[in-house]
Order: sequence, then C-alpha cells, then structure tokens
Amino acid sequence: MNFLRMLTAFDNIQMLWKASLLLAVVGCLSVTSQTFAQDDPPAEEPAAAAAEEAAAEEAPAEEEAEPVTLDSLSAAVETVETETGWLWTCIAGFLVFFMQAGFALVEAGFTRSKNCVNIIMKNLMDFSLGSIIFWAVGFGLMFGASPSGYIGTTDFFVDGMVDGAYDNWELAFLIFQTVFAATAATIVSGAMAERTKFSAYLLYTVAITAIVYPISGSWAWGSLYNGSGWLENMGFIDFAGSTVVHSLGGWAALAGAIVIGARKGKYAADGTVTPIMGHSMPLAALGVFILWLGWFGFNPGSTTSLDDGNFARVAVTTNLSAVGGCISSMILSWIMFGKPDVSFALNGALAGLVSITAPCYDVSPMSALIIGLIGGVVCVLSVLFFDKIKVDDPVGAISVHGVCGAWGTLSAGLFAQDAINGTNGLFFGGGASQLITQLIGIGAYFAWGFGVSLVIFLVIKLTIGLRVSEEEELRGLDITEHGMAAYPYLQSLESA
Amino acid sequence: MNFLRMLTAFDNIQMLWKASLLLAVVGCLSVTSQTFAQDDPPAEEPAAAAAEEAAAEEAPAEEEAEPVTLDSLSAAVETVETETGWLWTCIAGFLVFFMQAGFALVEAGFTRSKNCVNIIMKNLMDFSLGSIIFWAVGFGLMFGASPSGYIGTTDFFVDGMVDGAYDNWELAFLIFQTVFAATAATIVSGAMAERTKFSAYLLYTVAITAIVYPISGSWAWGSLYNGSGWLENMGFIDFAGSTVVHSLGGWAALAGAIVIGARKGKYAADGTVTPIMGHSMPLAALGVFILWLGWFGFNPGSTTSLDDGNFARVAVTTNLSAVGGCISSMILSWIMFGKPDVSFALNGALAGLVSITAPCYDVSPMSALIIGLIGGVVCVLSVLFFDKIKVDDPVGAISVHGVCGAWGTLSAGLFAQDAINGTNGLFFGGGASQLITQLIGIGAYFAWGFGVSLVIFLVIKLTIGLRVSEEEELRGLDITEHGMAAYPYLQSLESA
Amino acid sequence: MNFLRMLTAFDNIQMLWKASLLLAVVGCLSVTSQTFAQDDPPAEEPAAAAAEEAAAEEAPAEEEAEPVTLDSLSAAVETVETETGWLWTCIAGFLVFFMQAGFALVEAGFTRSKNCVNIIMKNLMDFSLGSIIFWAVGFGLMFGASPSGYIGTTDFFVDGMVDGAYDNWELAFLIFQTVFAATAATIVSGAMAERTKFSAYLLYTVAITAIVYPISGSWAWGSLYNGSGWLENMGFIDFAGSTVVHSLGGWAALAGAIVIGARKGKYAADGTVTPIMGHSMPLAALGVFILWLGWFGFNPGSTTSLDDGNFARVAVTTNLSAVGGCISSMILSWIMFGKPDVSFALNGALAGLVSITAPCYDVSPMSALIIGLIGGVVCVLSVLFFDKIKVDDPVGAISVHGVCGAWGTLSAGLFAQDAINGTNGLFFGGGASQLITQLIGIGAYFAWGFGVSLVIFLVIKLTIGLRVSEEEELRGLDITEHGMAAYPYLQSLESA
Amino acid sequence: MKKIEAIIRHFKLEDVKSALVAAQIEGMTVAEVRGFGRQKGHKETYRGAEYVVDFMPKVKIEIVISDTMADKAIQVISDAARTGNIGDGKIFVSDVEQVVRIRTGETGDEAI
Amino acid sequence: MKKIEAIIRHFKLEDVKSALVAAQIEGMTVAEVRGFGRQKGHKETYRGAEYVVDFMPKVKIEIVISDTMADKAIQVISDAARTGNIGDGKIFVSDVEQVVRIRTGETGDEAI
Amino acid sequence: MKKIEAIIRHFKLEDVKSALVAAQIEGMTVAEVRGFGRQKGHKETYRGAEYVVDFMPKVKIEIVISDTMADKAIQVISDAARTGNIGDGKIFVSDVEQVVRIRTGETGDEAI
Ligand SMILES: Nc1ncnc2c1ncn2[C@@H]1O[C@H](COP(=O)(O)OP(=O)(O)O)[C@@H](O)[C@H]1O
Ligand SMILES: Nc1ncnc2c1ncn2[C@@H]1O[C@H](COP(=O)(O)OP(=O)(O)O)[C@@H](O)[C@H]1O
Ligand SMILES: Nc1ncnc2c1ncn2[C@@H]1O[C@H](COP(=O)(O)OP(=O)(O)O)[C@@H](O)[C@H]1O
Repeated sequence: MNFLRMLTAFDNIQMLWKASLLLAVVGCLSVTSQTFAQDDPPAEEPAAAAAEEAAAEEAPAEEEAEPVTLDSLSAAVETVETETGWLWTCIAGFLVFFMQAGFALVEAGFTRSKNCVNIIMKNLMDFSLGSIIFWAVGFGLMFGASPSGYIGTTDFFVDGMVDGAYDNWELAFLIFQTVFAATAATIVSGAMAERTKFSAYLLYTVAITAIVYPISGSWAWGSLYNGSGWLENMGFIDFAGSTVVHSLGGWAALAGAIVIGARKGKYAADGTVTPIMGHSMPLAALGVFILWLGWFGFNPGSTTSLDDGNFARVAVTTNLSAVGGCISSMILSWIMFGKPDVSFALNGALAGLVSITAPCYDVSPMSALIIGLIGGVVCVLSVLFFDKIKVDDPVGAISVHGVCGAWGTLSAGLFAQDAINGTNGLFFGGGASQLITQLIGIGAYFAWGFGVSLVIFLVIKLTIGLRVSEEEELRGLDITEHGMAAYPYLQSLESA
Repeated sequence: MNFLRMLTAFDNIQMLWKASLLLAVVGCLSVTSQTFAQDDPPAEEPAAAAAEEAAAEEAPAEEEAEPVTLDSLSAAVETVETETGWLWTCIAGFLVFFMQAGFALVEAGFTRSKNCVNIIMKNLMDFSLGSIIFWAVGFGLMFGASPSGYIGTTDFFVDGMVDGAYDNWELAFLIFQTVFAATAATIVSGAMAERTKFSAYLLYTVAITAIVYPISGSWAWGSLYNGSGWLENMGFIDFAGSTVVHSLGGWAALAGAIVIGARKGKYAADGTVTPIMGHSMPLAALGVFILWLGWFGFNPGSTTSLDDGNFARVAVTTNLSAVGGCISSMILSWIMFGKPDVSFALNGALAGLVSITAPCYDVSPMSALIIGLIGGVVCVLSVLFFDKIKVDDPVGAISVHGVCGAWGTLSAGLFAQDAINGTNGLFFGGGASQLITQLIGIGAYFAWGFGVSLVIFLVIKLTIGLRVSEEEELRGLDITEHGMAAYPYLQSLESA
Repeated sequence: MNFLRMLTAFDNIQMLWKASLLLAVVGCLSVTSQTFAQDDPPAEEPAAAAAEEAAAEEAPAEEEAEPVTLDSLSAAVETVETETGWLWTCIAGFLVFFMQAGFALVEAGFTRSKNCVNIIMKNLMDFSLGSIIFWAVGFGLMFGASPSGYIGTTDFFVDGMVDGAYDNWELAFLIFQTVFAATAATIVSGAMAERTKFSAYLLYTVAITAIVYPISGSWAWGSLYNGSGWLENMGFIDFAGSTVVHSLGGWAALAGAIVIGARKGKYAADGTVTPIMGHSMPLAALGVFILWLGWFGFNPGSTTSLDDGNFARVAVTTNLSAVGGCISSMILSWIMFGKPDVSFALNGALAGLVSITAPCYDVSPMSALIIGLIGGVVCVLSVLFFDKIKVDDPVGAISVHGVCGAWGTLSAGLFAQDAINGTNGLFFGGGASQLITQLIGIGAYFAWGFGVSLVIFLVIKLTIGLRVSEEEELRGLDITEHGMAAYPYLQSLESA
Repeated sequence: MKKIEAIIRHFKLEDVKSALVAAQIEGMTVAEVRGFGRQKGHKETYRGAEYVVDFMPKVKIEIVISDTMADKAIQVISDAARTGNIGDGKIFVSDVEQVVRIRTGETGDEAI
Repeated sequence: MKKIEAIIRHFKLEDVKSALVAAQIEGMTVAEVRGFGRQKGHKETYRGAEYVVDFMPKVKIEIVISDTMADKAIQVISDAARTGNIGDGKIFVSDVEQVVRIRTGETGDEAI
Repeated sequence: MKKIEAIIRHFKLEDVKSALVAAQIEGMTVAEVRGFGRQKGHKETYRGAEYVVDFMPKVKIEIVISDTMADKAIQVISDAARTGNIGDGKIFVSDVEQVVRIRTGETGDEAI
C-alpha cells in the first residue's frame, strides 16, 4: 500500500483515476480475504466448532427437545449471567467510545477556532487508525501469551483474521479494549494542538496504538486474556487504567510537547506567559460532561461482568472523585486568582476522574472523595508548573492524564482497604509494600511512555517533520492543513 | 382535527382563545379515550389476561409460595433471559433515539446558520409526528399480518389503543421500531435543507412514516413480528436496515432534491459548482460522533435479545466498517483535492456505518473493514457525481444513505460467510444466488422509495407548494419560517 | 473547613501557599478517614460480613465445589435477576447524569453569551456539591427510617462512611438518587440565570440538596429504602418524580425568580415585555435531545429492576408524552404568534416529559399522548402567564418543571387505569379519590418547595446578597464573576 | 453634508437610536468595533496566567446628514450616550462631498 | 483622491465586487454593519413577546480611488447594487488627502 | 485634525498598537474587515468543488489625531505593519472638522 505516499501527498493532483487505484487496492485486499478463506476449509472446522458451541449453548433453551436437568439448568443460568456480562462490557465500551467526542470537544473548545478542524480530524483519525492497528497488532502484543511478562506474542487480529470464528466474549473484550487504546492515543492530540503536522500526528497514532500502549499494557493487564505481565504479578493495582491508559498517554504527550516546543507567542523571552484562550467554553464544557458519562463505562465497565454488582460501587467512587476534583480545583483557582475559573473546574473534574481510575475498585467512597479533592489540587498546580517550565500544553492533558494518573495510581497504595477488595494501603495499616509496588509501576510507565515517545517524536521530527511552518501556524492549521475553516462565516478576533 | 388548517395558518392571529380550542380538541380526545375504555369492560378481559400473565411470569420469583421445581426454575431462567433481552432492546432503542440529535447537528453544521432553526424544527417534528403516526398506522402496515407479503393489515396502535393491555415485549419492540422509522424520515431533511417549506416537510414526514417506510419495511422485516414479507421469504439479507431504513430514506431524499431543485447560487449556468459551506464543523463532527454511538444501538441492538452474545460481533463489524469508511474517504479526498477534507472524513464514517448495517451479522471483521473502506470511496465519488448532475444535497444524505446503503446491501451478497451466519456470498464460494437476491431487494426499494416519494413531492409541489420564495431563501428560513435566528447576536458573512 | 470563607473570597490574593493550606485540610480529612477506619476493627466485622455475603452469592457459580441443588440454582437465578436489575439502575443513572449536560446546554442556549460561563459553572457545581451533600446528609433525610413520616433520621453517608461495608444495591440506589437530587437542584439555575451571584447560588445548592429536596422527598418515596412517608401511605402516585423532583425544583425556581427580580430591561414600566433572546438555538436544541435521552433513564429506570419488563411500557408512555408536548406547543405557538416557534417546541418536549414523569407507570400509551399534548399547551400558556405577572424566567423552568410537574401529577388521578397498574383515575371510573390524593400531594410540595425556598432566598439576599450589581449584569457574569468569556474571540451584538 | 461618526458604549445603542429617531434623524449605520483609549482594560487570568484586555468592545454609529442638522445630531448623541465615566466615547465630524441613494439615484440632501 | 463608502445589501456583495473588478477597480475593504433607515424592520415574536428587528444587516464597501475614477465607481456600484426596493443603501463620497501603501511606502495615486 | 485609517494584517495588530502607544498615541478604534486587493486569495476545495477565498481578513485601525501628530502616526504604523509582502495594507488620511468627547463635552484637539 502506498499509504505513506498518500500521507505526504500535498500536491494538488486531482485525477479521478486515483480513486480507482484506491478501489483497486481495496479490491486486492478483498481478494486476499477471499483467498485466505479458501486456504483453510472455511465451512468445516470453524463452522463445526461454532455449531458445537451453539448446540452447547442453546441446549438449555430448547427444553422441548432435551429433558431439563439440574446440570442443563445450571449451565443455562451461567449462560445468562455470562452473556449479560458481555452485554454490560459492550454497553460500557459504547460509552467509552463516546469519550472520543468528549476529547474532541474539550480540545476544540480549549484551542482557537483556526485550528478546530484539525482537532476534529485528529480525533476522528486516531480512533479510526487506532481501531484497525490495535486489532491487527496491539491486541496481540497486549493480551497474547507473554512468556517473558514483557510483551504478548499471540492473538494478532484476535486470532481470526478472516474466518470469523471468534468467540463472542473475545469480540466484546476486543471492542472494549479498542476504545481504551484509542483513549490513550487521543490524549496526545490535545497537548500538541495548534502546531503539529497532521501527517506527523497520524504516524504517531500508529506507533502508540501498535507499540507504545500495548507493550506496557501487557505488563499490568495481560492476564485479563491470554497474557501475564510482570507488574500484575507483583500485585500492582490499576483497576481501570490511571497509569496503563492515562499516565501513559500523558507521558507521551509530555514528550511530544517538549519535542515540538511551545506555540508561537505563548512564552515571551522574559518568561511571562501570554495565555492563548480557547475559543468556546460551551464546547469544552459539553466535552467534559461527555467524558464524565463515558467514564461511567470506563471504570464500572472494567468489571466486564456482573461481578456481584460491584459496578455500582465503582460508579459511586468514580463520581465522588470527579466531584471532588471539580470542587477543589475551582476553590483553588478562586483562592489563587480571585475568581472561580471555568477552565480549571473543567480540568479538575477530569483530574478527579483520572485519579480514581486506578483505585476505584479498592477504596471506600470517602477515600474516593479525598483522592478526587487532592487530584483537583494536583492538577491546578501541575498546569501552573508546566507553564513555568514552558512546556506548552493547550488543554492541560499532561497534568490531567499524566500527573493525576500517577497520583491516582499512588493513592491506591495509600487508601486501598482490605474490607473492600482484600488489600490494605498505607493509611489502613497495610504498610508501605503496596505503595512501593505502585511506585514501581508509576516509574516503569513513565520511563517507557516518556522514553519511547521521545524517541519516536525525535525520529518524526528529523524525517518528515513534526511542526508546521510559522506562517501555517499563524494562519491556522484548518486552512493550511485541511483547506477548510471551522466556522467559515464568522469573523474572529484571533491572532497569535 | 383541524390539523391541516393549523399547518398552513400563516396569518398573524394571536387570540388566546384558540389555545382553549386546542385544549378542547385534546379534551375530546381524552373523553374518547375514556369512552373506549368504558365500551369494552376495562377491568375484566385485559386485566384478567394481565393478571394471568403476571401470575405465570412472577410465579418463579415467589418461591416461598410455590415449591421450586425443575420446570418452574427453567421458566424463571428463561424469564430473566427474555427480560434482559427486552432491556437490551430498549437501551439500544434509546441510543438510536439519540441519533436524532446526531442528524440535527450534522445537518445544522453542514448548512448555513440562517437555516439552522429550521433544521432543528424539522428534526424535532419528524421525530414527534413520526412517533405518533408510526404507532397508529405504520407499525401495523409494517408488522401486522401480511397475507400478500406486501403489506401488513393488523396491529395498528399495536393492538392496544386505550386499554393498555400491551405485552411488554410488544412495547420494547414498538419503541425500537419507532426510532428506526424516525431515522428513515429524518434522512430526507438534510438533502432538502435550506429551501423547503416547513409545512411541506411536515406533510412529507407524515407520508413517509405512515406509508412509504412501513409498506416496504414489511417486505424484509414483517416476520420479526406478525407479518411475513416477500423479500425475506427469498432470503434477502438486511440485518439492521442498510436498505430498509437508509437506502429508502436516501432514495426519498433523491426524489425530494430533484423535485425541489438546487439552492440558489449553487450551480452556475456554465456548470461550475459554487460550494455553499456549512456554518459549523464542530457541530457537524459532534453529530457524527453521536450518530456513531447511536449505531452501536442500531446494529448490535437489532439482535433484540441476548442472542448468544452476537451483539458483540456486530459491534466489532460495525466499528471496523465505520473506521474504514472514515479513513478511505479521507485518503481519497487527500489524493483528489490535495488536502484531507473534514467534511468527507465525516461523511465517510457515516458511509461506513450505513454500508455495514445490512451485512453486519453475516460477515467477518476483516470483510467489514473492506466493506467500510469501499463504502468511503463510494460515498466521495457519489457526492461528486450528484454535484456533477446538479442534484443539490447540502449534507450528502443521498450518497451516504441511499448509495452506500445499496452498496452495503450488495456487499452482503459478496462477503457473507457460512461460518458466521449460515450463508456464503460470492467471494466465499456461495455463487451469485445471494447476490441476485440482494440486487432484487435493492432494486425493489429503489423503485418504491424513489417512485412513491417522487409522486408525493410532486403532489405537494402542486398543492401547498414545496419551496419557499426566493426572497425567503435569501433571508434564510429561520426568520421567514420561524421568526427566530439561531444565533441572534452574531454577525455572519453568509450570503446566497 | 473554611469553606464559606473561600466562597466569598473575592480579593485577588494569589499566594501559592494557600494551595498547600487546602492540601493540608484535605490531608486532615484523609487522616480522619484513616482514624475512623482504625476505630472500628476494619478487617473484621465488615470484611467478615462481606465474605459471608460473597460466599452466599458466589456459591452457585462454584458448582465444582458444592453440589448443585434446586435451592442453590434458584438462588443463582435470583442473583442474576437482581444484579441485572442493579445494572439497569446504574445505566439508567448514567443517562440521568447526562441530563446535567442537557440542562447546561438548554440554559446556556436560551441566555446571552455573556453569561454562558456562569451557567456552565453553576451546572458543574450544583452537581458536584450536590453529590457530596446528598450522600452525606440528604440521603438519610430522604430514605432513612422515618417514624413520623415527615423526615428520615438514619442512613447518613448511606451508613458506611469509611469502612466501605456497603451493599452494592445500596450503592446503585445511591448513585441513582444522587442524580435525581442534582436534577432538582439544577432546575433553579435556569430561572435565575443572568443575574444571580455565583456564591449565592452555591449556597442555595447546598440548601436544596441537603434539606429542601430530601425532606419532602421522604414523604413520597421514603419507603423505596428504609423510610416511610405520609404521602405514599395515602397512595400518592408519583412514579418518577413529576412532583417530587420537577415541581419541587420548579417551585424553588419560582421563589428564586420572585426574590431576585427580573433582568434589567426585560419589563418596561408600561408593562411591555422586551424579549431577551438566547444566544444559541443549536445548543438549546442539543440540550433538549440530551435531556430526552436522559429521561429514558429517569422514567423507565425508576423501575430499578427488571420488573417484568415494565421499563418498556414506561419508555413508550414517556416518548409519546414528549412528542405530544412538542407538537402541541409548536401548534399553539403557530396559532398564537403566526409562526412555529422553536423555543416553545423545545420547551414543549420537556413539558411532555415532565408531565408524564408521575403517571408513566399507571397510564396507557394513548393517555400518555393526551397528557403530553395538554402538557405542551399548559407550558406555553404558563410561560406567557409568568411574563404577564413579570416573573422573569429566562428558560421557562418554572413553567416546564413546576407547572407541568403539577399537571402531570394531577393527570395520574385522571388517567390511571386499573388494567395497567391497579388504580383507576377519574376518567376510568375510579372516582375522585385518587385525584384528591394527587391534589394533596401537589399542594404539599408547593407549600414546602415554594415556602422554604422563599425563606432561604430571602435570608441569602439579606446576608451575602443574591444579585450582582447592575454594572456586573450589564457586562455579563462571565467576565465579572469568572474572569473569562465563553467565546473570547467573537464579537456579539448583545445588549441589555 | 457631514458625516458624524460616534464611538459609543454597547449598551447605549438603544438609547442613542431612540433619541435620534425622536429628533427625526432616521438613517444611520452601525458597526461593532473595539476601542483603545483612556478607559483602561481589565486584568484577567486564564489558566493561571494574567493578561490585559485592552481593547474594549464599542459600537460605532455613522450618520450622514445635512449641514444644518449636524449640530443637533451631535448634541442628541452626546446627551444620550453620556454616563459620565471614562470610556463614553467620541464623536468625529467630517465633510462629505456627495451622497447617492442607490435605489433611486437621487443625490445630495435628497438622498439622505 | 476620494473615499467611496457604499452601504449595500448583504447578498449584493458578490455582484458589486464582480462589477467593480470588471471596471478595473481592484482594491476595496468590506465590513459587516447594521443599518437603520426607511426600510423598516420586521416584527418577530420570541416566547410570545413581540419585538422589532429594526437594524437590518448590511455590508459596507470602502474604496479609495483617484478623483478621475470616482464617478465611474459610483455608477458601477449603484447599478450593481440596485434592486429598486427600499433598503438598497447609500453611497457616500468624501475627500482623502493622502494614501500610503504600507509595503512599499508609495504614496498618493500610486498607492491605491 | 486628521483621521488616519490603516488597513493592516490581523497578526500585526499587537505590534502596531504597541508602537503607537510607544509613540504616545493612545486612542484608536479597531474593526474587523475583509480586504480585496493585489494580494490574491487562495484556492480551496470543499466537497470536491474548488473555490477562491478572495476577501482576506484584515484589521482596520482608525485614529483621529491632531494635524501635527499625523505624520508621525503614519510613519509608526507603516513601520510596524510592514512585512514586505503583498497584502501589507494601506493608510488613508483625511480631514476631520470636529471632535467631541462625549463624557465631558470637550471639543477639538482637547477631545482626542
Ligand atoms: N484618537 C482616537 N481615535 C479614534 N478613536 C478613539 C480615539 N480616542 C478614543 N477613541 C475611541 O473612543 C473610545 C473611548 O475613549 P476613551 O479614551 O476610553 O474614553 P473617553 O471617551 O471617555 O475619553 C475608545 O475606546 C476608542 O474606541
Ligand atoms: N443618513 C444615513 N447615514 C448613514 N447611513 C444611512 C443613512 N441613511 C441610510 N443609511 C444606511 O443605508 C441603508 C439603507 O437605507 P434605507 O433608508 O433603509 O433605504 P434606501 O437606501 O432605499 O433609502 C440603511 O440600512 C443604513 O445602513
Ligand atoms: N483602493 C482601495 N480602497 C480601499 N481599500 C483598499 C484598496 N486597495 C487595497 N485596499 C485594502 O488594502 C488591503 C491590502 O491591499 P493589497 O492590494 O492586497 O496589498 P498591498 O497593500 O501590499 O498593496 C486589501 O486587502 C484591502 O483591504
């Protein structure tokens, strides 16, 4: 596939036959698909398997045919319970999918309208490319058998490239994990907004969903499927991904923001910061509400089964931490700047949500509230800190996802309670051992996420280039990269 | 009911007693409702039935009262399974309902702000009128007993006008089918945007939800309830409605766009196209994300039961096709126009979703991806084609829903796999027979959808008129039809 | 906690150490939390209980270990059914949570952009503060044991402040009730928009979620948990809260709007009304669609269990009433003002939804449609009425929630049908007794909601002040209260 | 003929318009502008960094009017637009050589 | 040199621009304005209360041009902008003393 | 007194303002405009059809100033706004007969 050429094809060639070429390529793909199918006897092995399975599963339902026994009934009960769990996993996955819209709106709202189309395109494309790449490559690296504990080696394409002989559980798990992978990828977009070349961003998206996210993901979550990771074997707690998903994305964002440099006009030579306001607070706020909704899939959904109803407990801890973060960052902004600041309140809610993502299954509601309150404070201070060291992050992604993700992961080592899920953290008499495990995990993900991303961004910078030209940045990426304004009929007072 | 008079009441009469009149009408209705109830002994027959039913259903739960037997348990298991299926049907229906917001935003975003209120009103009203009309008339035509195979004849008002003796399954099915019918209706709105008289649009909405959609719907889906259609008897595959819903809506939109003509200023005499940009890409993008979310109800929800967890498989095929369409249309726009175009990427995602709607239950994930990739290409080329032949479709509805719906339906005949759901398409050794059935279905729906709609639009044009005056079009429908600007305080550079 | 001081801290102090102070406070809290935990033997009593419970629940699943018996199976079936009910309760709760976004958008869209950030902040904060306050205080007052029938006295913090020994059902119920409480609170925000001091609004939010809503809530719903209310003992019907939630919020809004007075420029001395248009109809419309979606959690979710699938019936009645309200208010606006008005159509849909919230479980679909049709008419007339008596309600909250809530509650006494849920209203031969009960309930909630709120608002007015200064109102609350414009780069033609 | 350009506060537009209409001056053109002058902008904070909003939103009214009416118009505008606080705005008067009413082709005082 | 200011209808902008370009007048500056004049606004209702939209959206074109070209420009604009209905707009002509092209520093007619 | 109208590039506004303030010129009014001139717009594609954006977004600064200060202001603006590329903009100078400060009623140079 001449994919890379396409990605860099900026010349204005407008020949329709190129479309046919694309069609031809796709055609080839489809022939391949057919060939594959013909290679292995398509209608036999898998179909038989499926039939067998179906027979086994449907048996209890067809009680006219077979006599009902205790065993058949017991299996039937289990089937209902299991499939309801799959349903919950899928519904939760749909909510997490919707977070893509949330990210797009938060990032669009917090940046200037001249770069709004670019933000939308990045969010569309990281999810789209990510869905394919993660299915083809990432899933196997993350959840395949992992003898070393460091990387999965099987289950690419979830083991069923063309014959479709998937198990429905595998597919429910795939869709759930795909939307998680896309979340990690999309975090980077916000921190590098308003100055990154679109083609460079696409390249990075491929890298993070193919390699960066899944490899480290296998360390903590591999055993959810066929893998087994060194960190989970140590007892590392990260129920829904404060570190695995959010910190990883945040550290990648940090690497990106450092390599690409600040937006023109953000930092003066004398160190003063010139704020570059976002163009629409209502869009940003709607984005936060959508993300919050999605998080009710992200965290409670990570039970991926009925699980004695623990999703309810996780929903409560998730919500209390979110409101805690929202309140504490609002109050802190009020104290520090004299007015309750909407952008910090919005970031604070997200900070609370990221913070509770690791410990949501292991702490009490009261602890969850405290974790969120601290998360909101950490987030504000972190945003200020990164501005002080001139790392320009237009939407606060590094602070919200990276730093608060680390805080949340740490908090599991402090607030975990035996009475809730079998482990005591430092504050509940469990000593420092869990805390140390958490710190090891945090450190490992920072080293990996930041280190590998740094290398990737530098390579991109030195090859196809990472940043648009100064003039393109001034005019905005919407026109220069996509040839389309977000609001073609509105005048705006935006300038650098 | 003097409903039609109201619809055309443009004179500025502002007498409050008219409200009382409306109240009186509604009052009469409510008396009728009461009378009906008194006609048939209300508390006897249905109540008794309900009680019996309740007894049957609740028996297993009251195990204190009756001894638990294998049979009672078996019934209890089935009840849980069944009701969980209803729950899933309802939740999926809610997601599909939310697609109304998605359509409203996509259409509003892709048109000028001076017609934005009109778009909102159309989307509100087609859902509102459609919900009532489909319940009263459409449902029976679509799902009632259909001796001929061409039209349902029973089950109007789902058979329970006032006494409320509905079965809960019937009601879950009704809400699910109502939101589907509303989807078909709302597709037309986008293609005819910025120039259609509001009253004419309302009339058409009534026609499509009462007649056009349900009659053809009975051909392929009647047997989901009490009907039986000629097309489904032939083995026509359209799992969730590429043709039944989307193509039908798309062909109606085509008829409408042809009858009403292009917007002023779109096509010059010499054939050049003057693009009329949409006023807000963020709204359009949010709309697409919402539609995508809704599609996870539309397709996986069409299992309408736990169904061995096949909703998970459908979720995976649905998503892979969507991302395929999004990517291929972006790449194609990049090749053809030199820049990755946001409006095509957004349309492409929808194209992928529409394409997979028919075959989502019968193809492998890899095939789904290919179907989506092709769908994205088809969509772009189709948009260009309709512009070439001067059919003005502001949002691309004809291409996305009509053409890609046809492609998706066709693709079921190519990519269906026995191993997955018992049928082999052309590419998997099934020969051309399924393909031919699919083509017959596509053709039948085109003939019906386009033909009947053409007649209806022509009749509207010749009676109450279909198009606003030129001056109204210039000033925008918001002020002229609804007396209200979408953004009353903003200046905009819009012109014809 | 020096919380109140923070709330009123308007001086521009920007010292970072204040952050540390906040951290310290939070730190103390966390120490407390730990201490509590150490006070009662943390790992013993609750853990043991949890273990026991777990054993009981998981037994059927571990059929290797224990032999399957009819009883174990029966328990297993019940567990699946119960937990699926909890799942539904949580999912419905998530949908209701999303209504916060809907309220924010409706209110933002229907007001001027210079007050948009303020609206967002109010909606974020009433949910955030409300979540904590309701958990700590309100839940107990509403659902704790209530010997008197007038106020709950136990179950503060849902009885498990720190040890986390919650039952998962309790937590599912808590999250569901929390989002309901937040709904009641947020209604007030719209009616008092564009002129209320932020700190005053926060104070009121605390009052309504701590006291006003829960105390009256216990009268009708206490027995859903450990309480028992005088009104429910009389047979008062309010299935999902037309009165308990919406009217209460509406009457509080009425009190607030009266105490604070109209926006500058709304009513001339000679009685003429100068309309102050909202700044964005698309945002308002999206908000309504989101609220509508949320209502599918609000009403059907109030079954809080599989409940024989009655959620499907409630979904149908809910939707038919919504479309009825939307249509009748559009038609009425068309008759009265010569054009179909978008703001009334949007309000009308909400009016239909509020109206059906009480009777949704007890009436037939046809009755639901009629209730909605009347609700839409009531809403329009009510909006005009309140403008006539110069009660300035920018978004129509008093009419939609207060008045239509009362109408809906009344309608249960008219349209309830024995065949559906065991009670006949006036129109179905049940005589006036149910109607009288409904009237008593409506009156009690009006007296309480309006009366207590009036007192609270007057106290706020006389202490910290309720309304911003005239100059702040002219410049807009966004800049004066929050230091941030909603659209920093846009010019707008807004004026008072 | 004279052109009168008045830069005024946003929320004074209605008052000024009413006063002009009351004085039988019934033609004008209005634009949104941003002004910079003695009225200093305010400091704001966004994400913890301070910035100054130094351009204040204003409205500009342009009236072309016969020489004889000009003084009256100036008087009316300044009365209606005054609050007495810094930032009330300015009125600029200049000469206009010709006026054409597009609809009719009339010129001069006729066209106003 | 002269400055020609034309207040025209929104949807006539394209026509006027084309006509000017056809007449070799290739420099102009355009702004959004709201006009008040004989063309009376329309009554609308919002939530049941009536209000009058009395400021009509218009476009203002400014052209600075050499004295010799001014009459032609006026002619071209009024022809292209005319619909014959009230509200077509006005053209104002006034004197300009100096013009500078920022890029080159050229002045006078050269700079236009 | 003179009126100086400068049409400049959007992103030069801050520089020009700073330069003017540095030159003690502290009153001005700014508006968003769209300009048409030698700087040709760019071609874009939307949904497969090409179009030219021929109106470029510009900013217009208006300064009314005493006769003696006018030349300096012109100099300062053209220096600060110059990039040397087509599209830098123009400065127009014309005569103003009278200025009134609304707040105080002061007139003439006092009022500026
Ligand atoms: N020299 C000037 N040229 C053009 N516009 C000016 C000038 N001075 C002031 N203005 C405009 O008048 C407005 C009000 O002026 P300002 O100095 O703030 O207060 P005041 O009118 O009370 O003297 C400014 O915001 C600006 O739009
Ligand atoms: N005296 C005036 N000064 C400035 N602008 C004016 C004047 N009179 C009219 N205009 C502008 O011209 C526009 C058209 O004027 P109007 O009286 O409505 O119609 P006509 O141009 O047909 O006489 C107005 O909307 C306003 O923008
Ligand atoms: N004759 C004119 N009258 C009014 N404005 C003009 C005129 N010519 C140019 N302009 C304005 O000046 C801007 C810059 O002019 P342009 O010809 O593009 O470049 P340059 O200033 O380098 O000559 C234009 O966009 C337009 O706004």
